[in-house]
Amino acid sequence: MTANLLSVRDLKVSYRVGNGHIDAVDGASFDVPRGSIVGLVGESGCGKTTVARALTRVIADNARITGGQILFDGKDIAAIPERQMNALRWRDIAFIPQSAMNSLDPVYTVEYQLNEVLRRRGGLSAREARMRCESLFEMVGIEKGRLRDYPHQFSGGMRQRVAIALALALNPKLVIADEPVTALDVIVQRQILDQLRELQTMLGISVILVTHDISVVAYICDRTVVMYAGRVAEAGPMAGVLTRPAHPYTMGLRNAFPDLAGAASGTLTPIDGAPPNLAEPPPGCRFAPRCPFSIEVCSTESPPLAEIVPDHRVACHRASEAPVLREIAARTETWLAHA
Amino acid sequence: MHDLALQKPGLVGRMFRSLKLPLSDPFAVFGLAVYATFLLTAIFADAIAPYDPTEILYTPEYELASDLRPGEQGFILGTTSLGRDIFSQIVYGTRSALIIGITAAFMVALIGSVVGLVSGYFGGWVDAVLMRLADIAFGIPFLPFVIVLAAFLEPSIWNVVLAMALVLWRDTGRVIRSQVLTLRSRGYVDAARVCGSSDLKIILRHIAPNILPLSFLYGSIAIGWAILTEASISFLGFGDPQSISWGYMLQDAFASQALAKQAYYWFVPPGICIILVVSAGFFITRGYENLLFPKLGR
Amino acid sequence: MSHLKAVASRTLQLALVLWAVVTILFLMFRLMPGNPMAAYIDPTFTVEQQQALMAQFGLDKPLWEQYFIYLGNLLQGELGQSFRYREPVAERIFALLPNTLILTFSSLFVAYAFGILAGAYLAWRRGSAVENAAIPLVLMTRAMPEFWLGMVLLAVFSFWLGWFPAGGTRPAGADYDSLWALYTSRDFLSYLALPALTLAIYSQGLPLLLMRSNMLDVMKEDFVTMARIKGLSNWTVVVRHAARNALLPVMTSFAIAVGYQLQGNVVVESIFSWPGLGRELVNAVSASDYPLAQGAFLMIAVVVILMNLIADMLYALLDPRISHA
Amino acid sequence: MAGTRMRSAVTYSNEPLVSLRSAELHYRVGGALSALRGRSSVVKAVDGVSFDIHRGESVGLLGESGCGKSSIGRLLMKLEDATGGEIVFAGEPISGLRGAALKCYRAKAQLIFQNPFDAVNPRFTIRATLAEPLENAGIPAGEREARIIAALELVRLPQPAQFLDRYPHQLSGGQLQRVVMARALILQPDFVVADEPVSMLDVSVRAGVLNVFRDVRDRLGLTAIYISHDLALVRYVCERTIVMYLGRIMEDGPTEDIVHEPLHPYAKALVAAVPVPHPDQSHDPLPIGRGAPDPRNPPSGCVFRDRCPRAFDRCASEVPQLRQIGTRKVACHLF
Repeated sequence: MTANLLSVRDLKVSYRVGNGHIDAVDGASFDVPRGSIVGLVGESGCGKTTVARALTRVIADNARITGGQILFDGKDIAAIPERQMNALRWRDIAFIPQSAMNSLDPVYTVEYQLNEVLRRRGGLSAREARMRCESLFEMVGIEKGRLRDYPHQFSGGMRQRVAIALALALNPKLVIADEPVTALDVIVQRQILDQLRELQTMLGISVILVTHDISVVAYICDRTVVMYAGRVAEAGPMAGVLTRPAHPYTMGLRNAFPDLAGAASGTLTPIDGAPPNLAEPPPGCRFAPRCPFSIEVCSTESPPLAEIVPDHRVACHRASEAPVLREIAARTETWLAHA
Repeated sequence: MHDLALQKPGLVGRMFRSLKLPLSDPFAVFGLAVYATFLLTAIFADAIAPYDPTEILYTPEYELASDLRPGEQGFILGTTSLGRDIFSQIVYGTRSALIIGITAAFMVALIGSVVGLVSGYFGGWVDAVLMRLADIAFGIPFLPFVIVLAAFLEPSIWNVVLAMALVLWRDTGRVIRSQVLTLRSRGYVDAARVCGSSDLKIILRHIAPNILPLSFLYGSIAIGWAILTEASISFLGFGDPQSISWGYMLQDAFASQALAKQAYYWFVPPGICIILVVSAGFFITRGYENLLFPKLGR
Repeated sequence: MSHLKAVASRTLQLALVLWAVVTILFLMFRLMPGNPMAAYIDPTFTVEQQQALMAQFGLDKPLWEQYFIYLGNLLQGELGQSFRYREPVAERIFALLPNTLILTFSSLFVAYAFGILAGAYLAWRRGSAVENAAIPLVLMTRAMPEFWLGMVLLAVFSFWLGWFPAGGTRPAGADYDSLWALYTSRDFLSYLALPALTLAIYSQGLPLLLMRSNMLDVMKEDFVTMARIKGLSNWTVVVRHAARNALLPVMTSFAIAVGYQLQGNVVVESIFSWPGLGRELVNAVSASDYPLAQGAFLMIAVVVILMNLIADMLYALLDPRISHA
Repeated sequence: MAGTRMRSAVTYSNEPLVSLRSAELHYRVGGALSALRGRSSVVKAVDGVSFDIHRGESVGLLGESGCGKSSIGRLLMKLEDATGGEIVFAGEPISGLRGAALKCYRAKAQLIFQNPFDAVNPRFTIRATLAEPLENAGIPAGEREARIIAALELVRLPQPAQFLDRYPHQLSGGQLQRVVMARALILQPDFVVADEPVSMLDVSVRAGVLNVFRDVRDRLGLTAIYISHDLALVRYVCERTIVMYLGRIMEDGPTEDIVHEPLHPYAKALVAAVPVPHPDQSHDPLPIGRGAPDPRNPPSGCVFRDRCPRAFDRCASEVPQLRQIGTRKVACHLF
């Protein structure tokens, strides 16, 4: 048994668009240790959701996994036949979608949809399934009387709890949660995150939490993987990455985020420009065009994802200078001068 | 407005562009080609048709040229029981078909679009009244309505157009209304109101251009409906006996025992023509749907 | 409870629509040019006789009075006397209604069964050669005049092959103990076959295209993707989730189709001499038998409006998002 | 343009620029046909809201979805008419504005939209989008180009001329949101409502748009309402915050006071729930019950009482009024 439940190595996913193709994920590597919550964070279009879906191998019709390995429990599930993969789905790898409203079939009761998984995929008898339904609802804090309700009869937060119950139905080893709280208001968001953390600890499962929100990562994750333009920029223990970021992009994000705990008079600093068009990505480091620290090599050579301190990896040519850059990056002028 | 117009082609060109003809869809192109062919046939009917469609013809032997098979005596598609040239009738039939189809479609698209625009944009009691009117129009059985109308009024091809204008705006109106409702909730419509644009300006600049393709789509469906309806009415004997239409030809054939005589050359060609014109409209429509609602996929 | 209220309010709305249609009908028949009695007044009648006849049908009273008499009569189910048959219109129409309904429903059942299956199949095979060939063909069937299709079928299967009779509902001189005996006889089925086939071929396009495009839409929904992520079998995903959801609007379109079909029947019944409402309407109009024409029209309108209501209710009933609001 | 309008923020007069007096916006949900789709009832999107905003003041409207904050924005923009109460702008009720007076109001009060991709017509170039308000205000065609460029410079869109003939889809979200701001500012308004202007933007560009907003507001001395669900953003732009819940005001006071010591139980929960981008933070359960506000079926008395950890009998029977407590106003029976 390896320490990591999941190891993604150099994963590539590309979409066919018109006559060309877009490499939405272009060589992503990260690990998910057993019993941990890993936050996959990045802005829209960075490839985080594509990675999440690629792990289930249920991807868009025009998408294809073009390279790399997905080692789940030591087995490369990117390479196994579809039948074997299907056997793993939901029993070992479950999924919590962003919008539970659209992800639950509107014409069936919640109980039917739980039963469907429990009986067809879990092989439970009708009686076992009923008991399991009730205990699942108890776990996520919904009265069991509501099992007979249809998805639209639940509020957004409740529906997300249903989605969690559904994901935990077959005791999976890994749960992938794709922006599970993005559509929710802050209060419900917090309550759902608390629930997720509690269940994760109780069941000892691993969770990959896809999000665009660093605060969500800060609140709940053990580790984080920061993605930018289809690649991993930085990965490591959450506290390390957030307090001592080593990639200029992560440093920039910190400055751009309003912080209620900070002083009132602080100034936010944007990262100038926009992420590159993935149909024609820039050569070298993809962040180089927006990076105040870019040097010549940045625009010619892709930086490798290298370990700078134990367990903390960064893809930056100037990673060794990180402590110095961090100080410079904390100043607003750094980013303005670049603009 | 002026500086906007300066950089763009003229009004006609712009309208044509905003119709977004689906030229990338092979079926739609086929449909447009069918339309073009029939349009040309209708315009040059006098030159194409060898005979007057109502003329009773005789063979060189001075016998009535009745029930001749295709090719016999040089009649391309044969003759009717009364000795009329079927091919010429087909050619002239395109005229009434297209006149009815295009005017009816224009009326339906125009009335439906105006109703949909007004109803959807202004809402409130205007909407309530117009939509109850649409409900009533939906409660009127269309074909029986045309029959009664045709029976009371002088027989004329315009009866069908009138009936369609009175009743069939309902479908177009409802669809366009719901489209307008979606458009009205778009931020840029609110933005136009906040920056002081009048209702009329908002309708003309921000909403109408977006529903034009939809009007055109429903117009092309209405062309088919009009032609089918005219054919049915003529077939039932409520048509205009003065004008040769495909429906009239079918009625003539049916009444003259063409079925028993196995005179397929007589009643099959008009049917094929109707199918071609009507399905041409459908094909164009389908091209549009792929264009307007690409999520439907192919 | 709110459901009952909603249904009641929709029913009320459609009752108003019915009233409007009834009024339009009245005005059409009274305000149109020509004396409605003209065809039935023998030129040899004296003026007194003519006036007596007018009075008998209530045509001598002012228009508004005629309107209220007409409304009052309608409420009592009284549709007047047929000019031609000299018998109550209501009786005649109710005798013909079953023929029309049998033709309509039998053809629609065939059309929907075929259309739903074929539509689902085509959605599943999207992009294939089969689909590319089938869709234009289906569109062509929608572009066919029904009566022309009837003519072709008659010419081939009746006049040429002689497999089916050319028209009517029963062989000449045949007599049956009851309507039930007639409707269940083999003869009746052979008479029904061609008109029903004609209508079915024409009608299958709607459910087919609707089912197909709904399926294609639903297949893109998140819950279908989720069903795949759950590792459910292809059959479960396609049938239990995609098809089940796609079927909803198709089912409600059935009710609407009944209404449309009833209008279309007018021509097909005439071709096959099928003694139904539509043919009666055509004959009555041709013979200027206004009470009968008016009655047949009204009956068709009632069914159309009723079917619109049923479509609404069916939708509310079948979709839990509405039935369990 | 900016120079002529430059005004110090000290023109605070006693008379408020904007006042809501028991403003109400009640919807009847569902007509006869849509009644089939659900029950028909009255939703009180805004239910008796009163506040004053003085010239030069920036106020944050804070609350969760369905609390009525956006509805207040729509009421102020006259996109919706109040079903009760009164909205006064510069001493004049806006409900009666018609024709020329309305046009005049439109030039003074402007809205910045949430979703920039929805707020501009995709068929229009940036030039045409920005020309529309100028046309409506009767600015001669010859002057428009210069005004457009000036407005784009004001929102710090670099090299504005290059954008004029582009279509919206050719711009990034951040650029487009600046165009939306430019449109709102081009007629030199006195009052601006910004409805979640950065919620659709990625974090890395958010800060840029927020900074432009803050900067322009200060330079032009604008009076502003900033609508948001995010207290951290409100705090960045507004000195005063109004917390709303189910159509009513719960608390109204200086932003810093609310951030550091919220009084109303709902405000307490909301402040505690704001996500913080730091590893070391409190993981205590929120002081609020589970469940979600149901605008169709609000509880009697205090609308928050069903989720309030400190609710008592009186909360069910009596609607708490907004009362002055120190620096702020609170609607709660505990005070």
